[in-house]
Amino acid sequence: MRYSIFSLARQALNYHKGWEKAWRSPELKPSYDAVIIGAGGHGLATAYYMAKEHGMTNIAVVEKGWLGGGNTGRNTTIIRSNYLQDASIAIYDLAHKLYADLSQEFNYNIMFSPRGLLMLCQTEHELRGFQRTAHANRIAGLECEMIDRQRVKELVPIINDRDDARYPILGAYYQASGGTARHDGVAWGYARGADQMGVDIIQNCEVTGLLRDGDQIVGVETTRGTINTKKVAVVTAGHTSHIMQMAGVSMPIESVCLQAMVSEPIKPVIDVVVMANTVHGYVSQSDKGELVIGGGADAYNNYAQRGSFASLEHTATALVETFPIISRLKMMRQWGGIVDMTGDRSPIISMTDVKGLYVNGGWGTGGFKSIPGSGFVFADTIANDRPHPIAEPFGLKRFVRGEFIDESVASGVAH
Amino acid sequence: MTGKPYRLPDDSGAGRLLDRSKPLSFTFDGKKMTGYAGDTLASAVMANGRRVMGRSFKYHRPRGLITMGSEEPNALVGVGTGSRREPNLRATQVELFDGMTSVSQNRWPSLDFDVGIINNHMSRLFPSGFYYKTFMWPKTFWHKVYEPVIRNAAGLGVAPDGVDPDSYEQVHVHCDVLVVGGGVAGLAAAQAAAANGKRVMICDETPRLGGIADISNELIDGKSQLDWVREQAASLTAADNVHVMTRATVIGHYHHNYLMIFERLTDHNPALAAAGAPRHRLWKVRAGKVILASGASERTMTFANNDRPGVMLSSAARTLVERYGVAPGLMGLIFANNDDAYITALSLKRSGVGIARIVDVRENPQSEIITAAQDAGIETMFGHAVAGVETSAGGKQIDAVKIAPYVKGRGRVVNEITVPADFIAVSGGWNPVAHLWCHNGGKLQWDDTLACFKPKSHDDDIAIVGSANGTMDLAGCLKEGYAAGEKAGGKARLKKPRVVVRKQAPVEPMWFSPATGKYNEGNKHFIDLQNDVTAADLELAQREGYESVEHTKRYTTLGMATDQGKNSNVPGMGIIAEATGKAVPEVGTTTFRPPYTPFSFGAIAGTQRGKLFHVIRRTAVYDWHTSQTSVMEPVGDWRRPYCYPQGGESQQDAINREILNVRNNVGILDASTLGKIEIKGPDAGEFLNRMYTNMFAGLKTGKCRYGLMMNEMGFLMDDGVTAKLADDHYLMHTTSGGADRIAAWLEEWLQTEWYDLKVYVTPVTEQWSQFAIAGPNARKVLEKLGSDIDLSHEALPFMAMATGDIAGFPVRLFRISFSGELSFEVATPANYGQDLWDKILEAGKEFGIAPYGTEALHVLRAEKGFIVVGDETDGTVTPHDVGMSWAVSKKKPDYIGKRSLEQAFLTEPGRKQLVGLATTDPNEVLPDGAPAVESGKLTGHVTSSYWSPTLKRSIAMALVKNGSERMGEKISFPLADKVIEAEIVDPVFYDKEGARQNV
Amino acid sequence: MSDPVFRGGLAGAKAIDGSISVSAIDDRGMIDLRGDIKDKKFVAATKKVLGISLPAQPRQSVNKGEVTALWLSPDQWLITCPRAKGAHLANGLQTALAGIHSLAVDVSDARSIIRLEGQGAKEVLMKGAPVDLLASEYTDGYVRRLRFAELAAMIHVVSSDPEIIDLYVFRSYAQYAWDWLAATSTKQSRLSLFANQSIASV
Amino acid sequence: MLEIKCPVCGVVGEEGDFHGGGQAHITRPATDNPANISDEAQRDYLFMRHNPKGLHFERWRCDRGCGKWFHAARDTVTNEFKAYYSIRELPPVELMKAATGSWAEYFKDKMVTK
Repeated sequence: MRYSIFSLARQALNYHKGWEKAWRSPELKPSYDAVIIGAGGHGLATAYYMAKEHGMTNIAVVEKGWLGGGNTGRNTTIIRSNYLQDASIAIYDLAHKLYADLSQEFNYNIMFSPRGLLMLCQTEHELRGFQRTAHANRIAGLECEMIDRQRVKELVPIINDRDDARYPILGAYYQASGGTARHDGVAWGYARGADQMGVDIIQNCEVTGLLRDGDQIVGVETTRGTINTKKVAVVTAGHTSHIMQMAGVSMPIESVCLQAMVSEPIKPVIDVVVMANTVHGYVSQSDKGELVIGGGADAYNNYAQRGSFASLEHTATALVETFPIISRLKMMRQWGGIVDMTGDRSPIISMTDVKGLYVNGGWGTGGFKSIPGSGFVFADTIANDRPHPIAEPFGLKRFVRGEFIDESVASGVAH
Repeated sequence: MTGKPYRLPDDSGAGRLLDRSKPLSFTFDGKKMTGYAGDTLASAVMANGRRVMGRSFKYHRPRGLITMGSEEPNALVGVGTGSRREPNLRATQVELFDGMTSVSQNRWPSLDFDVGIINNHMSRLFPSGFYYKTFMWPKTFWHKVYEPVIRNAAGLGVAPDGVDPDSYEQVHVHCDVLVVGGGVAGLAAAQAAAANGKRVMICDETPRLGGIADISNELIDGKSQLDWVREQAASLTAADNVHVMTRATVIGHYHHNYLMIFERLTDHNPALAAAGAPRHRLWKVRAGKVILASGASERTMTFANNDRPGVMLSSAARTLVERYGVAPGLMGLIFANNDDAYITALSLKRSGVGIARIVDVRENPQSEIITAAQDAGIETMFGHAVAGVETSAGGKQIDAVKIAPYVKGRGRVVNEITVPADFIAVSGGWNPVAHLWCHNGGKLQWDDTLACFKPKSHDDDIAIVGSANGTMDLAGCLKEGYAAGEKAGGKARLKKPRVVVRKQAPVEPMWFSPATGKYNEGNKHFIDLQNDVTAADLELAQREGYESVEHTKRYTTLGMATDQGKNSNVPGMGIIAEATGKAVPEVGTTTFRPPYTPFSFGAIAGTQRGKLFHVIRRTAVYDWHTSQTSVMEPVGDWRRPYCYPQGGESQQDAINREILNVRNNVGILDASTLGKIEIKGPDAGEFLNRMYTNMFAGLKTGKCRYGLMMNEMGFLMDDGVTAKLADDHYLMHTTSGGADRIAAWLEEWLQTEWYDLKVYVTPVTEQWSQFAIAGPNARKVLEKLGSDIDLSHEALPFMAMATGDIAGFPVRLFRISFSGELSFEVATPANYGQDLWDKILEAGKEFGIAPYGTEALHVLRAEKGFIVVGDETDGTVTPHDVGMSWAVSKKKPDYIGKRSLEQAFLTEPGRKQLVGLATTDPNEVLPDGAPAVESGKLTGHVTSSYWSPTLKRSIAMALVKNGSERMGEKISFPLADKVIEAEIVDPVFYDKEGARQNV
Repeated sequence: MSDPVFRGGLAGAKAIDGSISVSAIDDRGMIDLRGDIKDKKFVAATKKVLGISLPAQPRQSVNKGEVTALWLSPDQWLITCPRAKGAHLANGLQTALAGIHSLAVDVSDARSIIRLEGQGAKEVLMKGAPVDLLASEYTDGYVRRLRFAELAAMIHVVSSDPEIIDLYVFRSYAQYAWDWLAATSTKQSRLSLFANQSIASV
Repeated sequence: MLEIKCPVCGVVGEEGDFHGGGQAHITRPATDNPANISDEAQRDYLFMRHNPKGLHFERWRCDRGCGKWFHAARDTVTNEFKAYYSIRELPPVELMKAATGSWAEYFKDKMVTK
């Protein structure tokens, strides 16, 4: 059923009784050409592109809970591609470009909003780091620019631009095409798209085992039965180690709690997305009027989806200093998501030593913005059983070779 | 009934909290109004005849208050002006003070006439999730056209202007037992817990203890509950092991019984804030045990247009009358499915408020209180439900209530009657306030009898008592309170009160009252009042497959409003259950995240704002620096002078002057921030061998050596000069930013890996002021100051050190140089630092001494091709990459990072290597980070780039692919507006032989 | 040349007129001492120079005359004495400990000491330190390293009645700690805990 | 915000007073065997981590207290600390037995020596 203002009007006459299900609730079949574990954004995007680009429609996406209920529904919805390293630029730029057309492609409004994103420069060191990134991005063809304090103030009128601030605003790195999208909409859009092409999305189906025959993956055990398949893709952000261990594969990953919070809704005060790396916080205002605030991760392994007040406090304190009006606003809700942190803080999109077992995880704090690109190259990797060129640098073998993709070098963090 | 005064007369007996001798004046939406001391803003506005206090989020429908406290979803207001304005306060919670300025929200141009109401008239086009289905064409219109309109219409209150003038603070407290909630159960728990001397805290969100004791009718020990509460409150506040707090909300329960209490100190009396008292205080409490006595909150019931001003909870109506002497209206109707509403009926009747009748969905309920109501002459109507309301004045005024026989599950209404009334007090049962129970993982379970979720299990040392635990009778609340208190504080010898147990008729859940006409069509049955989520929206979500309760919530925004589902979660799940034919627990369970109620970010920041936001570390000469220059540079947490412009000089001119002065005369630099670590023990040499890439074993006492440190991944992490003080004793210098990190790094290796090594490490950075005196005249300056150290090149050659005395100051003197000039670094205890600095400047005057800042330092070192860790390196760079293979020992069997240096990628040919760059145009200074591009690919970047006044040309260093083998090649750096060409050269630009420093 | 002019880390700090007395102490000598408390030679040598036995128990201090030894760690102590004696005592320790695995460093200038006096001193500290200062162990002579206002700090309870607590912070952080205390010890923000409460409203 | 106890000095303090040091019981191959460490062994040492849901073993430092490192066993789901023990020791035997997944594998042949 196509969505449009006309279909809305038609349905309104009938008190909206004619709407069909956004996706099916199919029964699990005993075998599939491929099984994707995890119906988050990345897993659903992978299924969508496997069906769309590679004609693989006899596939299942199995999900422990409800689709889009993990980190896809818990992030701060920021989209940007202004990374430093070539490998990162490639995948985030692909994602960014795909994002721009998703609403029309899905016939489902994901509310992609390129409202502009700026990363503040608050120390000379940070300024130099972003200058380097700016040059690298320009060479890569991204439209980004360094802007001065005056321009920052114009874009973010509520910013503390005092000279005597502890961390004065020296400028910012601005990506006008960066922005946000509606996180649930992305998951639901991919789900609807994949479902329409015949992909079975099986919710409330927890994976309890991965079956191997020697070096070959042969099936998945779930709470709803065993599935025979020769291809299994693990896309379970936050739980990658746990699932991979079922196939006897260890991962260079630790899972930690990343926190976020929102304020009560207020009338618009900030139109762009602002990231302040020196003081560790980022903020944007949602269409409902809430300030959406992202902060740091706890320093210890945690699967509780509840973080420490300390890391939240650190972020909120930084934002009160950076945006003084926040002081008299109120924090309405906080939450945590479990993210996979790899050794170099860059993701893993990889084949494994087990034939037919593929893994996509370790996105750390960058998962949401990469969903379309990640799904696209991972689908290609699975369909062709070889790494997509954009996925290749993110392979597991980089940890043996020492060929890390270290983005923290760009954020001005001295090692 | 807009415009009619609702204040009950003094002789009605109503209005317990009012002090009618103290009138207060205030404004609401610019209109001057009067209330009394003791009023809330909500009660005062109502007393002035105004029932509409806000507009809803999506449809802009007029709304009045519905609750009595912090869970209020409708009556949200802004209080204060300018930088003291606070949006989104619950009028039901705001204590009135004289001169208060308040405004309603989310309306334009006014509360009574809001153009946003157009949304209500077009609401059939805006079902839940409509925005996912439209606004997609043309492609750019979402961001450029639709979204800006939506954004401007959304949001609630208006943020304050500028910087908050008030202060905030935090306090860390430990206690044995924290009791949350000062109602009857909480007071009993606190009494018992404190009986044996345990440290007990009890706090309540409201300005007073007692919970709803004052609006309850049962007796404790034959006394009114209020009297009993007064006695308990007095005895607890008098006890020296109990801390009693009011206006204090526990907003979160975190790991290991860590709780946050949000205390409001001055909001009720701004004079206190003006006098300097902190506005809010966040208490960070580590409690041994926690007892939750957070009470229960009443549920509304769902009927058509159940959001109209005048529809309120039964408890809110009772509170208005009993505490504030305000009638909810002139003639009311009570709509209930449980006994509690009968207390309201009696209370209202007693105070002279008209009651048309009680409509009870239960078929034939029997209990003492029902009989009492009937005996008082109140008409009751069982087995019926309110089906809707008749309104006027654009929905702002209720004229009559539609009542129909109620049969569960039946879609159509028959035999409807209409009763005139202007308000409805609704009671749909009570939900335990178990939010804090859930914050750290406590589980809930569905209770069929009470029709609510109540606490089940928890991993922490936390108990929950009273109505928060689903125990809805007074005797049970007291019993659980005392029991939990004793469990936490030990057996208590307390006289426990007697309560006559009164039997109640059971509650009968009713999630949905059908309206006249076709089932649910065209009528709005509101579930989430603030977000305008209707029963139809929830059904639509089911129809479209957003079946999981989490999907439903996200699709419809149910429970996402500022009350965070306090009013809507359970009724919403009830509706979903009915719509899908499931039992409520099958639909899903509900959970709650912090905070319990929204609280100020100011309280989270506490004292840490402005100059206390983050520390600035100061060297002993800091005040002198800031008296000379305002150009300070953050280096880690330190602030260091960047340069010292004089008499209108530009920064660049100052830097050039400082550099040339070092090259030609002598300069002085405050290098106190450099990390200094003493390392001593029989294995100290071996330890250094393992920490540094290069060899330290052969170093002689009194000599210094430059060392490189890698992390275990083989990447550079720090560098510095280490001096050997004695056979088993070294002094290590680190980078300024690395001092603490490296000290911890050394300790970590000694404690966790190489604990067999006998080595002690003590950081001494803070002990010393250290100054670099650099330039051809450096020795002359020191000689003039006078020293017992032989300063000659022969006695103290380059890379030697000595201990002694200069100008009467105890010093350590190092012949080390980061500028390439003859250079001494002199260290003296920090408290003498300023005086030594002054004396050096004085003595150096005749030799042309001048201070130089960090930028001159950087240019001086770049001219010499010295790297700065963090500039030339970025965490992916090995010693080989920066041309320092000479400092990487091949002999030592092991040191940190050695093995990783052999990983494939780190040994690959063609890595980026450090080179110097000489731009073809010597006047062209490459920007930092400029990209080297070859055949369209990025093959390197500039790491440092400066104008060298010494060489009168630009110099730069860069990491370039295979750079060290490409000396003499030209390479281009395309910028946004031009291309800069440069020749790859040796990174040492000046005095390659090192002759100048070795004199 | 004249004698070096002494200027402590809080020389420029403005006086605080608050709910308790806050003052800077800068006439103290301090030695950071590391060694093995199980090594009899170490124990004997230090006792000979200092005249006291080093406290072996966590968070204790030992005082005799002008010398106090504060426990920092199982193998680390801070020795305090009048400033004039600091260098002498440090030299004495270094000499006596020759050949014994140890490290004694004069750190008299590395820290600033802020003395808090008067009833409510603990409550002021509680606004910056996440430890249970009301616990009974915080009595005369008690020492604890802790986090105060995000800084590495140490407190020494000089006297519990009357309340006198010395707060040690590293020199470069001293001004920040002082400013923090000025902000949190105002008369308007005085905090009463567990006693001295007015009767709660009902 | 965890509450942590240092087994060295006995102090009980807030998470912020301690420094988390990641997974415990990682053997540094180069210390014992500077030569002949395979690339894979070095990778395992640097990056491969047990990352269990449940009982986990990790390192902490009493950062603002006595400065000493120690070991702790913690449940990563409930965050309950099960034991604190010396930085030089393996966990108590009962906890080694309680370990699951790759930790159980790791402790399999280590329980006898304790």
